[in-house]
Amino acid sequence: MTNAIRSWVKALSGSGRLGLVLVVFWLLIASIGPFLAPYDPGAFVAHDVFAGFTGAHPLGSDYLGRDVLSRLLSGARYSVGLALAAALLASLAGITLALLTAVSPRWLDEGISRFMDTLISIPSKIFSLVLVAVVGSSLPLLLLVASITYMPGSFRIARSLAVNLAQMDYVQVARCRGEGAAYIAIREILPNMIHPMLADFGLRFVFIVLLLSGLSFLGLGVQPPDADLGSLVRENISGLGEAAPAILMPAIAIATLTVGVNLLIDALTGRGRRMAGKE
Amino acid sequence: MNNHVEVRGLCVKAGTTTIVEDVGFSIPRGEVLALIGESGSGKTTIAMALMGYARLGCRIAGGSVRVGDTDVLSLDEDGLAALRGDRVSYIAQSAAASFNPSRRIMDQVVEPAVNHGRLDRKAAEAKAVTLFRSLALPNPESIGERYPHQLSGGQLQRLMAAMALITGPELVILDEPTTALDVTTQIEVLRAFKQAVRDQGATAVYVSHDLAVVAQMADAIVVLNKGRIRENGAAAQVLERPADEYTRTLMAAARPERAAVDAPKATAAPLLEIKGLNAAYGTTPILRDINLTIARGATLGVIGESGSGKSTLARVIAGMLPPSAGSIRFDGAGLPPSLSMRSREQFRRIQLVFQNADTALNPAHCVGEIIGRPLAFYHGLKGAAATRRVAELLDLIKLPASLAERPCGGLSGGQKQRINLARALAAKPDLIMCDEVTSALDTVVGAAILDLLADLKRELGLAYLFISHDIGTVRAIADDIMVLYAGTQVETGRRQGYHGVARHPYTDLLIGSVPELRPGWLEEQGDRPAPPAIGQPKDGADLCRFLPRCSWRVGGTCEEFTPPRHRTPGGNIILCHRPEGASEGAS
Amino acid sequence: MAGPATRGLLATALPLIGKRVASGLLTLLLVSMVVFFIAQLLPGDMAQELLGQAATADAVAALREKFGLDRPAPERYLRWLVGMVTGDPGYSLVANMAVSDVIAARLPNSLLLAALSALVSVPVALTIGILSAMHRDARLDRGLNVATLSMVALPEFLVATLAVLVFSVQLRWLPSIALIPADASPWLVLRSLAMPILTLSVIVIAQMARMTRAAIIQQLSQPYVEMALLKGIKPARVVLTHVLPNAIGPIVNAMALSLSYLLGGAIIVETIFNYPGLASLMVNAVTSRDMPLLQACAMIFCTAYLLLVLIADTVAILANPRLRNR
Amino acid sequence: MRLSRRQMLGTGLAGGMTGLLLPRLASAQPRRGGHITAASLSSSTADTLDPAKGALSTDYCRHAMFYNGLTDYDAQGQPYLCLAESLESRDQMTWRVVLRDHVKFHDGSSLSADDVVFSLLRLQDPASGSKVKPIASQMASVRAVSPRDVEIVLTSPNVDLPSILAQSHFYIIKAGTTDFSKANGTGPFRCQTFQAGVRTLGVRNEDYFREGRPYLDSLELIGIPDEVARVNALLSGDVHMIIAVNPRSTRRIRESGTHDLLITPSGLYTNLIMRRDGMPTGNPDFVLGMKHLFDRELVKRALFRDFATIGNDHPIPPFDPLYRADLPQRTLDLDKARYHFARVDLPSTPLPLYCSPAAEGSVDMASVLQEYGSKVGLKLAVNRMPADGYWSTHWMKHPLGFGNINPRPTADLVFSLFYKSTAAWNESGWQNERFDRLLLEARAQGDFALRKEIYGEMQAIVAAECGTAIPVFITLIDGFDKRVKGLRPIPLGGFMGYKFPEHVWWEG
Repeated sequence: MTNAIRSWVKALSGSGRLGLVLVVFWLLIASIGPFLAPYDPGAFVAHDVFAGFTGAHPLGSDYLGRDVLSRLLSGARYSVGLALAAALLASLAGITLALLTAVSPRWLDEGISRFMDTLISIPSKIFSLVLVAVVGSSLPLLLLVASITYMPGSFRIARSLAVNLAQMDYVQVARCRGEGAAYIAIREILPNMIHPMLADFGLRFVFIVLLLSGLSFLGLGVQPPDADLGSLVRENISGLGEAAPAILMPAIAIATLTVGVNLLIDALTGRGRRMAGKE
Repeated sequence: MNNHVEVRGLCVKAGTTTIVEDVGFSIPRGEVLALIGESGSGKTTIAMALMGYARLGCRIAGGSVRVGDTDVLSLDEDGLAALRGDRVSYIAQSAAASFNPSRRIMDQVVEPAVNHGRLDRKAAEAKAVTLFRSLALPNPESIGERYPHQLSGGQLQRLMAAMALITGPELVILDEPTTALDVTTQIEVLRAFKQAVRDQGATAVYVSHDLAVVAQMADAIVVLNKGRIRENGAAAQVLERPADEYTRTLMAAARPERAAVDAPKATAAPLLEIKGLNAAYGTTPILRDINLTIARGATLGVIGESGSGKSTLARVIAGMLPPSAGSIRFDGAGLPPSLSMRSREQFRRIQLVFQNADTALNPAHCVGEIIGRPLAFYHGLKGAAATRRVAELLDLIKLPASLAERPCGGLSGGQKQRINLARALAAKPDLIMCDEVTSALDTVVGAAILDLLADLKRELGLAYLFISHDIGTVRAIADDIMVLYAGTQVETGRRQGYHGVARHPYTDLLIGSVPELRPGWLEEQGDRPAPPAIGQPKDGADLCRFLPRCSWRVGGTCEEFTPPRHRTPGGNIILCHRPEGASEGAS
Repeated sequence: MAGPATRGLLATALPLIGKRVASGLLTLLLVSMVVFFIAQLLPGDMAQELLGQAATADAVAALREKFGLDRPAPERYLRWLVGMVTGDPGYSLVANMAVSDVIAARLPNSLLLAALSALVSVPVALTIGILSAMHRDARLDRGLNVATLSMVALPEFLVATLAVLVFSVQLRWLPSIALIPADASPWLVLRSLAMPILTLSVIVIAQMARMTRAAIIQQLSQPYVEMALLKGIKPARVVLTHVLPNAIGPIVNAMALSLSYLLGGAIIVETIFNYPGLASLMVNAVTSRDMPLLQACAMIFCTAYLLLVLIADTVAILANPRLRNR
Repeated sequence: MRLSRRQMLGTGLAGGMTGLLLPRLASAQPRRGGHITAASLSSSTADTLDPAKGALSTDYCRHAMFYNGLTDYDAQGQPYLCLAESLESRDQMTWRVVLRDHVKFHDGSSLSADDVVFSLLRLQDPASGSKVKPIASQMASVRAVSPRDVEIVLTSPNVDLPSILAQSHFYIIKAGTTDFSKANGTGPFRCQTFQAGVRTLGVRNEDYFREGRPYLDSLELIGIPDEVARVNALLSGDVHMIIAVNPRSTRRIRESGTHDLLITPSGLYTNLIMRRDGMPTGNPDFVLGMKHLFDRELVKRALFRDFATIGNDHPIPPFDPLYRADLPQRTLDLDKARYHFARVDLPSTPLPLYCSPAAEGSVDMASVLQEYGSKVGLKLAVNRMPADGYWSTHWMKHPLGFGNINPRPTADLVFSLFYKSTAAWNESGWQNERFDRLLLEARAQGDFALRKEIYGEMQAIVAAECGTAIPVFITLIDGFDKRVKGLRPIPLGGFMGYKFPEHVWWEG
C-alpha cells in the first residue's frame, strides 16, 4: 500500500509534487486548523488593529484586533471545504446531466441544454445577490449558488465528451448486446470521461474559491464572525494601504491553495491522456 | 561507390527501449528499395530517420544517413528543414489524415516548392497541374481548389504524390501509400506512382507490409522484424528464394490457403434469411433489395469496397439500423427491426464483432470484465463460475488465463481482436458477424485469426457472416460469397462459382485487381480498356450502379433498363444485362 | 476568408444562425421567467424599498397602487412580456425614466469596457496559449502555467485595489475611478479605463490561455502536422498556418464563454472603479426591486452571451470547410 | 412670548450670522472660483432631484446644491432663516412666514408664496413618495396670504417648526413642478448634468440671493459605495472630499499629509430593539438585563476606534444642549444582568438576534453581545441579514433586532418619530402616557430651561423603561483635501449636515 503511494508520488513531475504538498497541507489545515488556533477566532484579543508580526500574534491582528492566525486556521475549512464540495457538486451534476443527454432523446437533450444556457447567461454574482436577498446567506446557500453557477460549464464539457464517446464502437457493441441506457452511460461512457473532467475540476475549484471571495466582497459570502479566506481578504482590505499581514496572509493562502490544486491535477492529467478543449 | 543513399548502423531509441537497431542498407540512384515488415518492425521509423526525423518521444541514437553527399544526421534544424520536402520528400500512409482538412489542396501541394523557394506561386501551381494530369487525376485544373474532405482516398493519395514530387526531389519515401485504398483503386495508384517516380528519375523507398504490392514496385527488398534486418536482397531473390525463416512465414501468410471446411448441406430451415431488404441513413439509400440465407454452421462472405454498404448490412441485422423495407427471419422467426423491440435471447444469438478491436474494447475495462459481461448479462454467470468460464474462453482463443486481470490497453492488436472475438463467443451465439476482423491486423496475425475462426466454427458449429474488402480472405473462409457494389447485390454464389470465367464485371475487376506475388504482374495487367461509349443514362430509371465504371457495358441497354438477375454457368446469380457477365462470349 | 468562401458561408450558416436564434429566443424567455420568478421571492417590493425606513402602510399602499404593483404577478409578467415583444422594455419607476433610456446611458460603457478588455486579453491569451503549447511540458510552459494560475488565484477586488494603490495613490499615473466626462478625449478615456481593463483581463486571460493550449496540443498530434514538418516547414510556421485554423473552433468557443464574463462579471470592477456599467445597474435594480430594469438587464446579458456563442459557432464553421460546405 | 420668539429667532438669525462668520474666523478670506469633486456614499438609479424623495446622503447633498429651505442649520444644528425673512408664531400653532425678496429660481422666475404652499403640501401626499409624510402631516393648512406671505397652521403646537423646515425634504421647489429630470430651485448651484447613479454637476448660480455665495465655480458630486475605493480616490486626488470614512482609514488619511479629517460628533446611533409585544423581550427585566450587557467601552474602542460617544440608552447625545447629565451612566455589569435575567424565564433555545450591515456596526455589536451573553447564561443566535431589504422586512419585525437612526435636528423630532406611543416607527412598541404627555408639553413650551427639564425627565423614562438600548453615538468622519476650506462640523450629518455646497471654497 505505502509502496503503491510512494511509486505514485514518484511518478509525479516536480511541479506535481509541489502541488501535492500544498494540497495535503491545506487539507490538513482545513481539518485540524481550528484546534491549532491559539485564540478564539471571534475574540477581540489585540488592542492594536492591523498589527504586524508579533510574538503574541504571529500573523498580526485584523481590523477589529482579532488574531489573524487563528482566523486563518479556522477560515481555511470554509474555503477548502466549501469550494471542494461545490466543485464536486457542480462536476457531478454536470456529468450526470451530460450522460443523461448522451443516452436520451433529442428533445430532452435540447431542453437541458437550453436550461444550462439560461443558467450561464445570468451573471453569477447577481444571481447570488438575488438568492441571498431571498433566503439570507448561509453555507448551504453558498454551496448551492457556487455549484449552480459552475454546473453549466462542466456540463458543456462533459456533454461534448459524452456525445463523442457515445459514438465509440464499444458503446455500439454494448447497444447491440441489448444493454440498457443506464449501463451504457455508467459503465461504458463514464469511466472514460473521468480524466478530462478531473482537469476541468481543478480550474472550476479555483473559480469557486474566487466566486466565494467575490461574494464576500459584495457582503454575500460566508457571514461574520466566521470568514473564509476570501472574506478575510475582504474584511481587511483597508489594511492593504499599510501592507498589513492581516490581508497579505489570506491572499497568499488563497494563491497557494488554488495553484497547488491545479499543479497536482495538471500532473495527474498530464500522465493520463491530454484533455480535449475545455468549456 | 555510387550508391545514392547510404544508411549505416542506424539506431533509434524511444526512451530507453531500442526500436531500430543497427540498420544499414544502400540504394543506387534511381532504384526503388522496399522496407517490408509487420507493425512494430520499425519500417516507418527507419523511413523517417532518412529525413533526420524522429517522432515525439523517439530519438535517433546512432548511425549515419547519407543522401547524395549530405550527411543527414549531422544537419541542424534549419538544415533538415531545408532538406525535407525539397530534396527528400515523403508520402504518408493515410493521405486523408495527412492533408490539413481546413486548407485547399492547391495551397498544400505547392507549399514545399514555394516554401523552399524552388518556384514562385504561379509556376508552382502550373507544375502542380501538370503533375495532377500525369497522375491521372480527374479535372486537374480545378481539383486544387477543393478541400481534402471533398475527395476520395485514391485521389488524395495521388495528390500527396504530386505534393511530394513538386520540388523534383532526388529521394521519395512512400510509407504504405496504398494500404488504405480499395484494391480496384490501389492498382491505378500503384501504376501512377511507378510512372511518376520513374519519370522523375528519383530514388525511392517504399514502405509496406504487403509483399504482393512490394513485388510490383521494388528493385530490392529489406525485410524487417522488431527493428532488425532479417533479409536484404534483390526483389526477385527475396520473393522467389527467401533465405530467412521469417521471410517465409510472411510469404505463407500472404497466400492464405483456404481452411478446409466442407459446407454443411443446407438444412430445411436456414438460420438467417433476408428477403428484399432495403436500408437507408435518413433519406440516402444504402442497401437495396438484398436477399440472402445462411444455413446453420455455414459462412457467408460479403465483399465490397468501402462505401458498398457491407458494414451497414451487419448493422441492420444486428438491429442498430431498422430496415426501410424487407424482412429478416432468424431461425424461422421474424426478427424485430429495432434494438428496443428485441428480446435478450435474440440479442444473445446474434453477435457482432467490430473491425477495429482498439475502439471496440472499452479501454477503461480489464479483459475479465469485457469477456465476463456477456456471461453475466445473458447467462447470469457470477463470481467463481464466471471466472472459470472467462478462463475457458481465453483458452479457447489461445490466450493465457492470466490476461483476465490486465486492462486491454496494453495488449497487441492480435490479442485485442481475439478478445473482441471471445466477447462474442461468451454469449454462446448461433451467428457471429465479423466486420473486417482481419483488415486492421498484420498479415501473419490476420491469418492466425482466420484459422481460429475456422477452428471455432468446426468446434461450435457457428455460422458466420464474414465481411471483408479482401477477396483473398473471403475466399479463404467462406462457403458462399456475396458481392456488394454501391449497396446492390451484384453477385451471389458458392465459393467455387467464383473460379469460373463468367462473373459480374465488377467481380471481374475486383478479382483482377488483387496483385500477385511476383514481379512484373502489374505491367502484365496493362491498362484496363476504357468503358465503351454509351448514350446518356436515362434519369429516374433504376440502372446498374456499376454502369459508369463498367468496361462491358452495352449501349442501348445498360443506360436504359434495370439490370435483371441471371444465373451464370458457374451457378452464381449476377445482376447484369449480360447473362455471361464479364466473360468473352456471344454478345 | 476569401469572398466566395464567405458567401458560401452565409448560404450554409444562415440555417444554423436561424436555428441558433430560435433556441436563443427560447433561452431568453426562460431567463426572463426565471428572473421574474426569483424576483417575486425577494422580500419587500419597489414601494417599500423606495420609502426605506419611511415605509408606512398607507404610503406603501399608495405607491403600490400608483405603480400597479397591486396587480397579480402573472399579469405583471405578461404585461412586461407583451411590452418586450412590441419593443418596449417598460418604464423604470425608480429612476423615473423609460428603461430603454436608463439602459442607453449604461450599455455603451459596459460594451466599451468589455470590448477594450477583450482587445487586450484575447491576443495575450492566444500568445501564452500558443507558446506554452509549442514548448509543451518544457520550462517555459510550466512557468506560464503557474503564472496564469496565480493570476486567477487572486480575488479580483484585491488585484483591483492593489492596482489602485500602486498606480493612482503611489505613482499618481492613473485615475482611481473610471468616471469619464462626456467630452473626454480618447486618451483620457483610455487612461481612466486602464485599470479596470487590466483587472478584467487578468481574470479572463488564464482560462482562455489554457483552452488555447489544450486545443492546440490536441491538434499537434494529428498526422497533418507531422506531414507539414516533413515538408520542411518550420515549427512556428506550422502552428500558425496549419494548426491554428483547425484549433480555432474550440478556442473561440472557450473565448466566447470567458468574454461573456466581461459584461455581467464586471460588477466588482464597476464597484471599485465606480464605473457606471450594466452590472452595477442590475444590482441597483435588484436592491431597489426595479422589475422592468432587472428584466431588461437580464435580457441584455443573456443576449450578449448567446451572441458570443453564435459568433463562436460561426467562426468555427468559417474555419472548418467540412461544416462550411456541408 | 412673541418677544421670546423674536429673540429665539433673533438668536436663530444671529446663529445664522455666526454660522456664516465662523469659517472666516476659522481661516483666511474665502476665495472665489475653482472646482471640486465630492464623493458621497452610494448612488444608484434611485438618485433623484426631488427633495421629497431624498433618501441618502448623496440626495441630501445634491438637493443642498440646487435648493434652499425656508430655514437652515448653523454649526450647533440650530435653525436660522434662509428663504424666510421672518418666521413667527404666538402660540407655536399658527406660523407666519415672510419670504425674502428678490429670490430667483434658476429659470429666472422669482420665489412666491405659492411655491412654498406647493412645496410643503405635496409632502402630505402619499403618492408623492414623500419621506416625511408623518412630519408634514403636522401641518393642518398651508396657505398664501400674500405673494410674500405664507400662513402655516399646525395640528398641535410645535416650537421646532423652524428646525423641521430646514430639513432637505422641506426645500422649496417651483410651484407645479412634476418633472424632476432637471432641478429648478433657488440654490447656490445650477444643475448642469444629472445622471442618476453616475454624477451630478453644478455650476455657480450667478444670481444667488446670498452675496458672494457660492465660492466655487462648479461642484461635482459622485457616489463611491466602496469605502476603500472612496479613500483611495481621495488620496489619489481624484476627488477632494469623501463622506463616511471608516475609522480604520483615518490613520492613512492623516499620514498622507495632504489630507485631513472632518470629525462630526452626531446623534447617529445604532440601537438594540427589544419589542414589547415579543417574549421574553417584552419583560422589563430582560430589557434591563440587555442594557447592562453592553460593553460600551469595547464597542467604542474596537468597533469605532474611539470615533464614538458613549450613550445612555436614550437618543439624546451628551453634546446636545438638552442632554441630562445627572442621569447615571449605564455600564457593563454582568451581575446586574444576571440578576435581571434570573427573573426572566429565558428560552432554552438560542434567542435569534437580527442584525445587518444596513445598521452600521450592528453585526459586530451582535457578536459582542453574543459573547457576553454566553457569560450570563443567555444564548443568542446572531442572524445577519443582507442590507438589501432589511428595513422593509426585518426592522422592528423581530423581538430582538437592531435599528439605525439618523441624527434629527431636534429632540422633539427624535422622540415623536421613534418613541411616541402612536409613532409609526415606535421601534420597541412601548406605551407610556406620561412620556407622550411630556412630549406635547415640551413642544408647546417656549422657554428653553423648562423644556430642558421636561426632556430630561423623558430621557430618564426612555433609559429606564423603553425597549431600546443605545450603547454609543457614532461620530461621523469625512475626509478632505487640505485645499478645501470652509468645512466645519454640523452634528446633523457628514459634509456639514449635507449642506456644504455653499460653504466651502478651494485654495489650490
